[in-house]
Amino acid sequence: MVIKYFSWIKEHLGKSEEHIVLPNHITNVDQLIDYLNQMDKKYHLILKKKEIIKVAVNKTYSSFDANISNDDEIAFFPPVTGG
Amino acid sequence: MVIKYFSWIKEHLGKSEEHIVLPNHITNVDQLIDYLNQMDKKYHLILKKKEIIKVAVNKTYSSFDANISNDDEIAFFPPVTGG
Amino acid sequence: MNKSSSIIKIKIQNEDFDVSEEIKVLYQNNTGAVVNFVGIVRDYDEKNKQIINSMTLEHYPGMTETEIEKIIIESFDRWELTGVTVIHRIGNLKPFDQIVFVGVSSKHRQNAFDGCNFIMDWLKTKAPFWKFEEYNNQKNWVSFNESDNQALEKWKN
Amino acid sequence: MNKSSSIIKIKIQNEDFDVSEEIKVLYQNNTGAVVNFVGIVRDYDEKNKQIINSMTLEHYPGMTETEIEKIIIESFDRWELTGVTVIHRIGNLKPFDQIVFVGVSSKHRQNAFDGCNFIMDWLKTKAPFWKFEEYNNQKNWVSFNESDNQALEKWKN
Repeated sequence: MVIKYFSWIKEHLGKSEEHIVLPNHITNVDQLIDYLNQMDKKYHLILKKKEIIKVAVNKTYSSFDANISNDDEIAFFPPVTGG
Repeated sequence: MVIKYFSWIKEHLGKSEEHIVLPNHITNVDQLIDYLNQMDKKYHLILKKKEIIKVAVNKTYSSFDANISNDDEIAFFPPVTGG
Repeated sequence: MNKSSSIIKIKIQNEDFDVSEEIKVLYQNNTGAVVNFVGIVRDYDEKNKQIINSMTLEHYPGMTETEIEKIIIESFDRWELTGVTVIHRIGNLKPFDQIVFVGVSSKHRQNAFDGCNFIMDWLKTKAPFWKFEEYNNQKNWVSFNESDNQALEKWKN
Repeated sequence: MNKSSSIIKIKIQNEDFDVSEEIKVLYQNNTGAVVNFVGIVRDYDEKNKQIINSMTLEHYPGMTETEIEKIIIESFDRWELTGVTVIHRIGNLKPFDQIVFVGVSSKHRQNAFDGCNFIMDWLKTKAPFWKFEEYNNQKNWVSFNESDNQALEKWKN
């Protein structure tokens, strides 16, 4: 699985992208965040700012309870500020 | 007094502008139109199309009962179609 | 920051205009958004079902500029704008030629959208321009479109 | 008259764009009106009261184009449009640089105004771009503006 981070999430984590092998028991985005938090508390930022952080699954806006699999590309990013 | 005509009014009358000396008893636009009609029935067009024709006195939209004097510039024109 | 004064530019001309150049005039302090409208000569008259060869625009010199200025001043009263440019061509034009440019700049985009839309609606109903279209052997004065009067309704408050 | 097919153009690029060239792409059969929006880099951050030295935009390649395409398709569903072009720059920009171009053409001007306004409002809330401003020794990620969410209300029907 590819996970991408943008803007200040990327800067906080110190990486724009990582590749992980998704354990079988992780089936949605919320579980993925918990899993990441267990590895490194830097990911607490995503939980802490969950009210505003957006998630995309395969480049489409998704909810945090969306089902995911090891073939998916997940992205976490702040509200957009283009234009 | 200068009187200006635009668009199809100009074409119908065969002139874009004329200079007349306004008789003393003519004090508003309606009276001016009657006066012109007495001289030449070509001006009937202005009466006939009065519902849509616009009048300007000194380059400002005016009503047909607006007071006018010999120093004024009067214009008759159809609804505008620019832009 | 010194707040620069507002830009107002009105031109009635035979020549074409360059949109890139015109909008750059509007890039100044406190501006973040520029909205502009460009009207172009249609290639087909739907009402009369005719291919248009050319179009000719005449106007009332002096009154045109004054009426456009009134509309622009009204737009500055209604919205916080930083600049407005109106350029209207006259004379003979061909299909796809540019006829009119209305460019409006503002700090915030909705003001620029509304100001530009407002100016176009009023220009269509108040600025003394008249145009005729030329078909093969015909000349047809374009008639006023009642929908342009209806368009003004949205600015009544 | 053969009705030509609609133009849709989406570009994400570092380079500047030329508005005159871009709007000319939209001059085609059945078009009478082109409305376009240009966003430019501000020279002053009002919230933090800082003169802006530069601004940097990043985006999510692939998702950006898809989201913009969805917005454009929605605009064609809502209004009778003949063409839409969206160009958004990324990378480092200076005050008064052009950031974004949204050009919309239509037979009738109100459709072009509404289509352009709609696309900008949705782009502001959905297209995955993020920008930070640089002051003298600071870097500040611009935060989302709640008024951009409110702007969407006018498109609910």
